[in-house]
Amino acid sequence: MKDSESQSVAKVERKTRETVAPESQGVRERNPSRQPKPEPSVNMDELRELIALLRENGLAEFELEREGFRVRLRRGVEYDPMETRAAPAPSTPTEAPKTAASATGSPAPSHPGALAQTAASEDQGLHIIESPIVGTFYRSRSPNAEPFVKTGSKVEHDSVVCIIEAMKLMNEITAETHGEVVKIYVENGQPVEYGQPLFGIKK
Amino acid sequence: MKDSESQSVAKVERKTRETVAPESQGVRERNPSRQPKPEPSVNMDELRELIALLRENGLAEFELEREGFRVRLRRGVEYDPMETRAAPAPSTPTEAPKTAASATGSPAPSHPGALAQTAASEDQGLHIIESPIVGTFYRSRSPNAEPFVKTGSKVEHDSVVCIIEAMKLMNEITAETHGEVVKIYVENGQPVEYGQPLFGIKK
Amino acid sequence: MSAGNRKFRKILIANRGEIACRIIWTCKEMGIRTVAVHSDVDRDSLHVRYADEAACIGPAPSAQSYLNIPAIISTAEIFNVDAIHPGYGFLAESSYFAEICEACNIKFIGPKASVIRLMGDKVEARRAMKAAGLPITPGSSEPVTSEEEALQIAREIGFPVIVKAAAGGGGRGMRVVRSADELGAALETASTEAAAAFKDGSVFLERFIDKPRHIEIQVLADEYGDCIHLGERECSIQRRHQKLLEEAPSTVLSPQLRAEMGAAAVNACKKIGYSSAGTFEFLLDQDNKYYFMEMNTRIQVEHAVTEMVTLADIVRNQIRIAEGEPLGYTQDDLMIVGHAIECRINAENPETFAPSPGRITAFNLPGGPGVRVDTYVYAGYMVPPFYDSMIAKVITHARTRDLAIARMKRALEVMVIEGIKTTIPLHLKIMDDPKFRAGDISTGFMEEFLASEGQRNPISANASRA
Amino acid sequence: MSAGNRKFRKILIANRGEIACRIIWTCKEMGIRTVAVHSDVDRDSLHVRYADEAACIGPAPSAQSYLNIPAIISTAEIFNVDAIHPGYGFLAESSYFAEICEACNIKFIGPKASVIRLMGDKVEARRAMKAAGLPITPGSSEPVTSEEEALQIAREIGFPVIVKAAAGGGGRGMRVVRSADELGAALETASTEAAAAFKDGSVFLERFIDKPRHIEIQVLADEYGDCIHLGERECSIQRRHQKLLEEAPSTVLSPQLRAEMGAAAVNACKKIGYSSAGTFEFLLDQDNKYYFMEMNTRIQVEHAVTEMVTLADIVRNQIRIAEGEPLGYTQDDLMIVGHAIECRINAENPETFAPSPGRITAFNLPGGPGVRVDTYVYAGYMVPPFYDSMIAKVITHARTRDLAIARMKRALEVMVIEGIKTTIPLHLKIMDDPKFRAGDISTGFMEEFLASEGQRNPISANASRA
Repeated sequence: MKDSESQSVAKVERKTRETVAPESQGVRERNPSRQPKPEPSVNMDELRELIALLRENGLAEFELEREGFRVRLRRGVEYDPMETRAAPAPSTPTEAPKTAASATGSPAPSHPGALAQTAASEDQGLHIIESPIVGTFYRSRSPNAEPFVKTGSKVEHDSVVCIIEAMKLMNEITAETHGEVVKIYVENGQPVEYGQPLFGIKK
Repeated sequence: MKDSESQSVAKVERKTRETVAPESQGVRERNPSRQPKPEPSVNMDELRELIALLRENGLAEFELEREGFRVRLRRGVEYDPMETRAAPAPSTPTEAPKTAASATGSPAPSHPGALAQTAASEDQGLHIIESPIVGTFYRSRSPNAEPFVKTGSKVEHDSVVCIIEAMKLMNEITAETHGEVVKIYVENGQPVEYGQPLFGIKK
Repeated sequence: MSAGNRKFRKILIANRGEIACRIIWTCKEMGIRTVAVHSDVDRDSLHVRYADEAACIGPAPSAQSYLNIPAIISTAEIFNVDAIHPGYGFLAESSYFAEICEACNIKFIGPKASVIRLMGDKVEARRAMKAAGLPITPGSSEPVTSEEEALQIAREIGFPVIVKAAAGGGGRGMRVVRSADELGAALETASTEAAAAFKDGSVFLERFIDKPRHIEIQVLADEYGDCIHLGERECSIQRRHQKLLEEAPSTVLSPQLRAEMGAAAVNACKKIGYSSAGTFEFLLDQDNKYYFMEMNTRIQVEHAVTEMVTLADIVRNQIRIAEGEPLGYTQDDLMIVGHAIECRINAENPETFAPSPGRITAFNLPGGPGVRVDTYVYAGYMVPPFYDSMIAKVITHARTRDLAIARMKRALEVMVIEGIKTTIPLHLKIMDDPKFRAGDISTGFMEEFLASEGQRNPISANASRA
Repeated sequence: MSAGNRKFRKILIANRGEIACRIIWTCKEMGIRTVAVHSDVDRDSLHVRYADEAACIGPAPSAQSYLNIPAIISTAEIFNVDAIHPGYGFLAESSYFAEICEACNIKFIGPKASVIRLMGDKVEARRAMKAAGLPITPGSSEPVTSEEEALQIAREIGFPVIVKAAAGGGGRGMRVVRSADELGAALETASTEAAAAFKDGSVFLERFIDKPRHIEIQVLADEYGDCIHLGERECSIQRRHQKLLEEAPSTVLSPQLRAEMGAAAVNACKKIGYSSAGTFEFLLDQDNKYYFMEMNTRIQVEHAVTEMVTLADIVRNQIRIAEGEPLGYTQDDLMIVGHAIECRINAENPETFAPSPGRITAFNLPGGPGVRVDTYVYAGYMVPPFYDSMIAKVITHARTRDLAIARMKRALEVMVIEGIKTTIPLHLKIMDDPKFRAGDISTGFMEEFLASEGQRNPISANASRA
């Protein structure tokens, strides 16, 4: 593929945090209706009732299994500390091999083990546009062109905010919300991973 | 030594503790109401009852499994970080080799891994006389003699309350407090370990 | 590096779980940097921590992360890796993925794409292996097209026969047929299952061998036509065609039979131009006749038992071979010392086999002589519900099989995993089973074992009885 | 059981920590029930959980618990055990304790009390071993009684000499003397230190060997006069006479020298009526001449490296021998495969070596091929401040020393212990040290290593410089 395709522009489906994607957000997401699989045997009214029960009683989690049928509910409320904070993977004891710069000249970030730089806590309340794919982040259509957006730019749902290159495909990313760009988390030309915050939008 | 010394009486230094040893409660002592058995179907009323039980009893988590039916509840509020921080030794997954009676005919207690039977929580506030040594507990000076003390007996500092035999030495244990014997935790002739509660004294 | 000038500086591991950790461990020993890819629920996974670099490539479902070829290739290009190790499962036997790697000038650590494709089609593989001189079970060499054709073939090879999906694996699309009147219904269900599972409803027929052993031969082949075998693994302890426990060596293989089966596998490798590590799976009938079943063109879960008895590092050899190094061993270098057993510890209810994901609240591993544990979990880890339930492999090694069993038993007794259910209690029972201890096992072992345990196990019974 | 009718049903382990767990593991493999004793701070220790039965025998200080002979014997009698395994440290080399066990008809798993007593007195041991034909360093065969006598002896054997406590060990009561005018002061300090540490101020003189290697020979002897050796261990990496890291085999022992030292040790065992596992410690000078230093009449911390390269279970052999079984091996059965390294992981600051007790908040062990970890700690465990700081042993095994080093490095890199400080970073640095990698080591290695690390290490410097 390195040599095969010329640059083309594609549009990639993207999910933002506003419109919760039930499965894609993983364990740390907070949607209570995340897990139940709408199998024929599930009675939706019953489920609704279960959830109500959960909320009324301040339950965090509920699991039910029955002959191949299993329900598990977890309430979100707030960023659940037990999920990731309480027990992160133990950090490795030796930093040396991690911080050593790659000899390959790759654009690997200096703090590997996680490509993403996370949005700081002061950015809470902002709408975050996340990267829908792994790739390289570009703020403009070509090296000499103007950036699609800058801090202070107003964006609409269909405004292109950046391009993410993956396998030589240039994927236009649209805002899918409206508001003002107040944060840009990624440098031009930097690699980004799935779910990495790109822009902070103030509505 | 088994054959060497005749029985003699010695006095052993002893430490007592005013308050009940909380750590002696052990991992397995969780809540007795943990495993009720409702019907193998989802019955909302029953579920409601379960949850009420959970709340009333301050349970954090509840799990029930029975013939392909499984329920698990967890109360929200607090995830106890102490659960992992103050983790006791993990209990061994196989109970079989532990509960099997010893083939040796030894006087080993039926629940090995811990000789001591612990003082229940209702005994809090009592002064506990603990065993100062490992040995065999005797309530009287000889098989036919009267016990040194019974429930209801009044004791003074220098009252002998029992004998602990170790290596053929008969060690007299004195109360070293005064009050009324309200609990006797150990059966006559039973082995005891260091620190094991022997008597509960009400002052 | 002697040949090829292909020494790797950096490898991407397109996998997760224990095998991703396993590959990273060897890369570290070889001084090769590693790149982990992971789904967003796997951020706290140890393979992410152990790797020098890592990227989140998608959400939890495998199709959007660990099977997401564009995301993996993108990551490989961004991090400028020299090679990709696919582990097992996921993309390990995808000839398409191997082809894309080749097209992108990224070395796929495994055999050539064309060889993967050949061995991935069961009918084609049987044909090729028959041509290469391996004994195969009598049966149709082409997918059957009608019930009439099937009936004729079944009469030729003799009942009982087994109907198998051409694209299959894992027991799906398989039915044993004991008489002509069962055949029509079996063909239909097998084909339907195969179509649902593999998007290919083709099925073929084979003679059904009663109570066979599953014996497999591990091979190592370089890119210059050199090949050796590392002896066999006994993998008969299976439930629903999923291996639970493996051993090396097998109690029933004489040195002569080992040499014969090994030579047959090595010869077949040379015929098809195989390179990298690979496994030939055979059925061994009760007369010790062996029949080729299929070839796995990747590292296997159970490779560790072979490593224990040979002191070889199979992953290291995979990487060395992919670097273009010659094999460097001859068959005479093979030394098999003692006996090794592996138990797969799954996050499952040990009685119902229902998955048991969740948070591990207490975790303790066995140590001491002759014990190896490959795992990616730890105290506090949340076992996600999205992937394979295997969370650890416990391997014991000792001078004799009896000692290896005693060692496994004590290792499992002192192993602590709390917060989720695991198959440890099941393995403990197997260790005490008189038939297992006597080495009297076959692929029917677990069914009998579970029946005698008073377990209902309808799906397994269904799969192998009718 | 062939001989003695002494098969054990139940063993009490008079120890704690990893060695107590290690012994329980083997007992479980042998089908022997176990009784743990523990102090009251060790209630949550794994050896308590793993044992079939357990008793708290006293408060935290060792003198009142793990050294409390009446409490241990009481427990043994209450639980009706057949034998006591003392592990290492604590009562392992107490001839008094061995005698009491004998008097109580409880088998002490170790050599006879009289042999322990003989080898426990350094002057007596030297005399006995000299008589048994072992080369010893030139020196006084009796404690020196005056400075004049010491000076005369020193002139005979030639400076530099070393002053050593007769009852000593662990570097206390030791002084190197390079000239006559230093002798008086050295005698006085050494004697004072010895009196304080061992309640015995006797000291003797020996020729000081510059930059020797510490090489030890593992032996196994039964009660019928049969004895073999299991090759050597290289234990030169020490700080303040405490071993940090051990290997097997040594890079400098030729097969001839191994056979010669082994035969000398076996011969000495036979002369003194030794039974059980034991270790002969030698100094090896730069001309590969060896001198007997002392014998350890017990299992050693570093026994695991020998187990890795020989596939022997030394604890099992200790128990078998104590059961009255004949050895069952001849010297020809010895097979040394590959190379093994052990790193002792201590709960210590890796720079200052200050103890670092406390709660372990995260814990992860390395797995994969050729890695063994013996430990008694776990995530959530509180390392108590009362006992030895060693919390784990990491042992790696591979075909070559280079691979064993690479494997150790990656094992330590993926090993996670949080909440306390450990010596893992120190070992990682040693693994990268060019001299270590070249096998260019001596008992002076750590001093130079720490000096080049810019560490001040006054006590160690003091002990070996004068």
